[in-house]
Amino acid sequence: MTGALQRFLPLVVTTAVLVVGFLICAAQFPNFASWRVVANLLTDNAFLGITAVGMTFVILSGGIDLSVGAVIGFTTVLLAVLIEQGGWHPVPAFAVALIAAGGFGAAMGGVIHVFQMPPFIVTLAGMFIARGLGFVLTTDSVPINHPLYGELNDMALRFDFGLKLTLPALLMLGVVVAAVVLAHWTRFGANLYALGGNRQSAELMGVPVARTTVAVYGLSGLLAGLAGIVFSLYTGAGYSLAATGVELDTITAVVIGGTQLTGGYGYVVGTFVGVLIQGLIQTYITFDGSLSSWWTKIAIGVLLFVFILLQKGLLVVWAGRGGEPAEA
Amino acid sequence: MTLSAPGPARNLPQYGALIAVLLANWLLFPDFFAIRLQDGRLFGSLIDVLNRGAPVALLAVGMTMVIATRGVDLSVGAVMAISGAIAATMTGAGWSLPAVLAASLAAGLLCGLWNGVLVAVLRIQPIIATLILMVAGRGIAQLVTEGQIVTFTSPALAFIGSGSFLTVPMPVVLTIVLLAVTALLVRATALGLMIEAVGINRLSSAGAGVNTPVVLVAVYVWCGLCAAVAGLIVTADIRGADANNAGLWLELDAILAVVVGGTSLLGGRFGLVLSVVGALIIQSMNTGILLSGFKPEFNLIVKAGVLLVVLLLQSPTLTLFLPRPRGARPIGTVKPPVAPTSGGAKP
Amino acid sequence: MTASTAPPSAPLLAIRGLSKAFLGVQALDGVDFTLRHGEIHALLGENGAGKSTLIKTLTGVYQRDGGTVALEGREIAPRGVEEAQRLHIGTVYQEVNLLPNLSVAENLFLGRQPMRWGLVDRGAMRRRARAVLQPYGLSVDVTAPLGRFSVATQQIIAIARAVDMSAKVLILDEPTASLDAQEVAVLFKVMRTLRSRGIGIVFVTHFLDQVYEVCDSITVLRNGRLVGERRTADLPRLDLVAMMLGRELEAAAHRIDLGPAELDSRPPLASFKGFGKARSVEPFDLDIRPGEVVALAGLLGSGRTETVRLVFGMDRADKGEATVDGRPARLRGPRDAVRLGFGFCPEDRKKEGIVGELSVRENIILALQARQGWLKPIPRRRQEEIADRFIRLLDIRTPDAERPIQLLSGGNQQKALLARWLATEPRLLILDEPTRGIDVGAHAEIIRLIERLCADGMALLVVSSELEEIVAYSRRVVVLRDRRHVAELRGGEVSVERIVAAIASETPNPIASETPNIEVRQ
Amino acid sequence: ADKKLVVGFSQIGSESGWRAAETKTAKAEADKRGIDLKISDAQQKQENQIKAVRSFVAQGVDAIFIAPVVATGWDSVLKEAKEAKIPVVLLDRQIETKDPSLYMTAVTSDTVHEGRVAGEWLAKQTGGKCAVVELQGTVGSSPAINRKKGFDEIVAKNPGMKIVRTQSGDFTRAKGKEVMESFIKAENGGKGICAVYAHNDDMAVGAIQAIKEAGLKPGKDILVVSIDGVPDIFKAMSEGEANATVELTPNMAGPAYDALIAFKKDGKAPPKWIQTESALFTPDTAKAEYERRKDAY
Ligand SMILES: Nc1ncnc2c1ncn2[C@@H]1O[C@H](COP(=O)(O)OP(=O)(O)OP(=O)(O)O)[C@@H](O)[C@H]1O
Ligand SMILES: Nc1ncnc2c1ncn2[C@@H]1O[C@H](COP(=O)(O)OP(=O)(O)OP(=O)(O)O)[C@@H](O)[C@H]1O
Ligand SMILES: [Mg+2]
Ligand SMILES: [Mg+2]
Repeated sequence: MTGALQRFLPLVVTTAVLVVGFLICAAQFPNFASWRVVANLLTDNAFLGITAVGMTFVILSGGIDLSVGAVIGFTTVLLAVLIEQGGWHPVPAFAVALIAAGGFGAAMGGVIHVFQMPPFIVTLAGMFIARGLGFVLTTDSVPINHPLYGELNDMALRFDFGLKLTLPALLMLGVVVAAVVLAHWTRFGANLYALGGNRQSAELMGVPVARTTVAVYGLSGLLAGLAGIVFSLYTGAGYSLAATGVELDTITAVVIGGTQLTGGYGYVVGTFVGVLIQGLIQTYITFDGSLSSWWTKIAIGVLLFVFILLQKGLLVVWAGRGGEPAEA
Repeated sequence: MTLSAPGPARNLPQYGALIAVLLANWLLFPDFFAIRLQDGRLFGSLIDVLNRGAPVALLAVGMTMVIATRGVDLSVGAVMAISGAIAATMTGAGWSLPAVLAASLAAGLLCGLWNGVLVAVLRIQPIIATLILMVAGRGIAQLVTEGQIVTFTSPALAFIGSGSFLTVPMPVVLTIVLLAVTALLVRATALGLMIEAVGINRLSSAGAGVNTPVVLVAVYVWCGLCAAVAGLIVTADIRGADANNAGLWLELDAILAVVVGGTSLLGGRFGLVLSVVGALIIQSMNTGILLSGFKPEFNLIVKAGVLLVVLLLQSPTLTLFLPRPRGARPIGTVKPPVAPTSGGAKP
Repeated sequence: MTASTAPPSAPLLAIRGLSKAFLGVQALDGVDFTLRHGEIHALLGENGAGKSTLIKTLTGVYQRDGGTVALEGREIAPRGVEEAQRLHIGTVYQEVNLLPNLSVAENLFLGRQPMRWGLVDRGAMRRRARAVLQPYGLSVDVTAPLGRFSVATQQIIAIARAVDMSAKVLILDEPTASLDAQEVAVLFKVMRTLRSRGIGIVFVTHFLDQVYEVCDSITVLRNGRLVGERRTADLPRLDLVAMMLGRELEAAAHRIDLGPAELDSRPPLASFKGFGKARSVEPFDLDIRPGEVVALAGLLGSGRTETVRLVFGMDRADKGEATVDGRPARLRGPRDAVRLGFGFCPEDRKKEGIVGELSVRENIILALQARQGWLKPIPRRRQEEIADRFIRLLDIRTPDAERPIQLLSGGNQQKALLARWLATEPRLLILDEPTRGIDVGAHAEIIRLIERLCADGMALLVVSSELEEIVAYSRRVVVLRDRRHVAELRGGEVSVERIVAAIASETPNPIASETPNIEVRQ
Repeated sequence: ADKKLVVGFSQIGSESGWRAAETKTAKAEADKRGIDLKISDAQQKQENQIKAVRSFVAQGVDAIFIAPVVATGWDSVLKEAKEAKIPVVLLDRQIETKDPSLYMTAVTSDTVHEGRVAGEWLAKQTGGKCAVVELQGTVGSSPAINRKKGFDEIVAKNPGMKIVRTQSGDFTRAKGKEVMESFIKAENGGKGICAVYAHNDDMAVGAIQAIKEAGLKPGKDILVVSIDGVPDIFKAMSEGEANATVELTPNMAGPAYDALIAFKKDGKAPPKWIQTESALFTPDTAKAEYERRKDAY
């Protein structure tokens, strides 16, 4: 097997799993194999996908960011408060939200680097703070009625064959493409992989560790902020409890997408596929519609397990033997 | 780092933080240290801290060893729910206490075994391996209770939650016992060394002949057991199994306790007692918030603020500025400064 | 033959009074060091003398406690590697510090990728990577992840990277530790070319031959202090050794001379028949008898490491069978091997050998404890006895046995690993590049120790790139080529020339093409 | 049409016994009417609910029921349902929208009103003089906000009534108990507390245990009033340990099906709000109510 194919094997496998999963669903339910379902997958998971891209960068660099869900929630509240209570126009509000979210992430990165504290803990505290700030702004859920929201929501790219890509979906696709470029065609991207591969070696090779750490958490915050904007478009409201638990969903998506939590190995595109796989699981369960709350949870767990096994199994079959990098 | 600094000095940040938080509570609420006897059982805010802190402390005991092997167990909250659901349902169906306890604990062990096999044999990354049970486990618990809060009236089971032994509340007693057993198990045998070795370098350990799969499975099994005991306590405490909420998000508290206690998330050296101290720090903070009368909207911010301060005090960077006994173990960094940060971090 | 550029008045690099202390150790104590333009300068000293610390302090990995550094007369104080690189100082640190997850090309150009239109020009990067590696005769797939290549290849890549970056100063900390003679020759050619361009090179090694082959001057450190600086030409070998050790080297060990007949008459301790593994090593036969030293010789990537990993069960053989003491033996993992009384010091000590944060004591008793099982802990007192005994026996330089092993110097870590296995009193000890990074004094001691143990009946299986070393103590040499056991030399046949001949036959260009292997070692 | 009606129901989750009962009743009532009910459990997340609704639209169901986890943020997804001509019924909670035509009807109780009923009962019981401790629901959740709002209205009208402490008990028994323990300690061993008002019964049950363990008598030393009407609170009332609860019926789907069937048959649009009763229950009827309910849950 050639080197290139081998390196992209996890990616190929994950994509194969997605396609097989979709075919199984389509065989089982009428109406499943439709452009509408495909469009829904993209639109409904847009905020998740955008967040997951940021998370991929953080995880590639060997860290983790548990604050993203809370940052999304905070962003929606901030937007609602600025637009509805402060009478702002959405565009400057978006800018402020992005700056706040990015700054928040960068600050966490700074703390992680300067005080050499584990990212898990710093971002957990970040999660408390972001949720807490949301509560302090308002505990109510605030509808956003600005006309621009309506217009943005109606914006969509329609294709003749029936596919309709909404603004959130387009944003996500754009972010994924930009992220691929960032990861593989910039020095920043290389530094990220280096940091995740081995922090000490990276430092000895002259990678600017401080700058990269701050930047990657800043980027994750920024993308969480963008996801917050998408979320507020998607729901047309601000709510401090919005997007709880999204951090775990994104981490799951990143890992299903073939990225190693230990850092250094993985692809943004894989994460995108991982997000779609998760969305597919949910759509499947909804189409089925017969599962009680508990069977839903069990089914999600089992399907997750099956996907992971499938991935491992395919890797073993195709690579001859565990094609993953050795864990150490 | 683990230079042979005298024990207490090394643990200064943790004990110091605990004392500071307790003192802060006392300032907020002058009766904080008041203790009296109520129905043959110690009663007072300080006792509440111990009593309410017990489940997280128990989780932290198991979690410490999992984290020492460079893993993490997100499923402990769900395992608590499962063990509680089984206990309440079986008690309701008229089973005897020993049978109920045996079944609940066995469920915990089984969950741990599942996690351990996924991590050690199938080599799935611990976060994801245990995430599976975190999601599905709560479903299983709800399946047992059929979504209801299953209540029971058996005083025998309730005793575990609200009874007392020599005036000490049972949850506290159980925590102390389990902590002692665990400490004995790892420190009186070579298990502790092997756990640390596996956590620091799995390849090297395997190469030295350490049975890494067995060590890994063992810590997850033990963690499952600890979670099951914690689940019994919370179920017994409210005399009912609340499958949806029992132990919800407690895995994060447990991880936090372990980290506050100074065990690195990257595995290696661990301190069981310190993790329990970590759990107590967190609980004192929670109790303090409740006693303070702040609006609940501020709970999270206060908690995050206090946490950051506690952790910052242990940061290796700050220790450069603060006088500190030699060899004090900084939390957070993981590796001793073989290649200390260059760049701005230096004074 | 030295500098063609006009020598400026100031030396290229002038270090004065450099000091650095770690917790409880004064690693550098007022050291002076001068590097001139167009000079190859050896930095020598025992394990733990402070060589690596000097280099790391110089390049800003560690912040110095005192002293000054001047580059071409201008004071510098780099606060990090990045800054040192900007000052045109390129360094290969002692442990290969590259990133296994990045491709070869990315490793070579990390932080200085060729750019086009604001983006990394990956095509140009690949082309330039091939060009950079070309002088070393290494034509690898530069897009393959670095981790797939053997330590030796990685080391060459690290050297190529540093060379490509150092317009003024090149620092090499034990770059030759796992290279074989041919590769060393290539490296020296490159170093000489650089020297002729006026670049100054700092060269750390424990191989004195190499010092005399390429170095112009020598600086010796002992216990963090400067012992002295000499011109190579003015310093006879014995004096150099005395400078390093602070004493005379005891008479060289002389090899045990058990007659082949005597040894061959012993029943084999372990024997392997048709042992092999697909895509790793072709099936081979190998008998190891008590008291003998069997060496594996071959070029980089010839399959020596794979062979010994199979023997120890680190990789699982899929063909053939193993017999120990005449009985079929199961070798499904290192645990089986340890139970059979095998021990194994791996090639990559950082990744597969040491348990970094554990103390020296714990590292030493780890294998013994693992063999006894977790239920029977070795009492603390006994652990300390064992640790202290080996610290003394192998002269491991550490303030005390409780120091985390990762804080020891590279050579001392290697000795502690050896101690780990010696503590189990193994019947068969497998050493992959055992003397890598070990200083001359310790080297001699280790060889003496090994011979004593062999005399007591221990068998030894050694992989080494040092043919002299192999010849010095082994009576049987298995030669590998292209992952196949191709020849076996015994008794009187063992000589450097014969080994080289066996390696070289039919091999047109030995290191020309190392293809990455699909397999990943777990 | 003879074809079986297909209804998609986006349920919040099963965070409480009440919620599980609502789901159970919805299924039972659907079976009674021969309706094919597809339930999607959102695990307490709005985004999952929105996804479910969009899936239902893609699937082409005949009607969509939503038990909205939060009041805002439904406009755009409801617009999609409307474009697909699928009628939407809201269950048990209202939403905030500028365009009421987005849904057909809402079957809910009035959560602000529930708080009022509880407050009024307490004011009457104590002659308008009472130091109340409040166990709030999850911070930011709409029942918590509204039940607080309704209760606060009554407190404001009674100068003798005061909320001395208020904290979140997250709607759970365990937290209810923990918070109550600290309230008792903070208020002079519970002597300063006249009543506890809990935003749901589960927290009240937890609080009752805390009161007992502090050596006080719940229902006497400290009055207990809460909302929901789950079986356990009736049991507590029959044992004299709780004083009042405001019922929130779990049968929200039944009236919704009826409205839907009527609409499908002759296009008759139901009223915009089908309000369920918020009846107050006290210990006198507790025993009978407990027997009546214990199987519905
Ligand atoms: N990061 C560190 N922390 C504490 N002590 C250290 C550290 N690095 C090195 N030392 C100590 O400093 C001394 C010098 O070590 P150094 O690595 O410089 O030796 P060396 O001359 O390079 O030896 P070798 O030939 O074995 O590589 C040793 O005693 C070592 O234990
Ligand atoms: N970690 C690894 N993963 C995959 N393949 C490897 C790894 N290390 C080495 N190889 C490959 O295995 C083959 C045999 O290498 P091996 O290390 O056994 O050779 P060797 O004779 O010991 O040489 P060396 O001097 O490099 O150790 C080489 O082609 C090498 O590229
Ligand atoms: Mg060195
Ligand atoms: Mg080798």
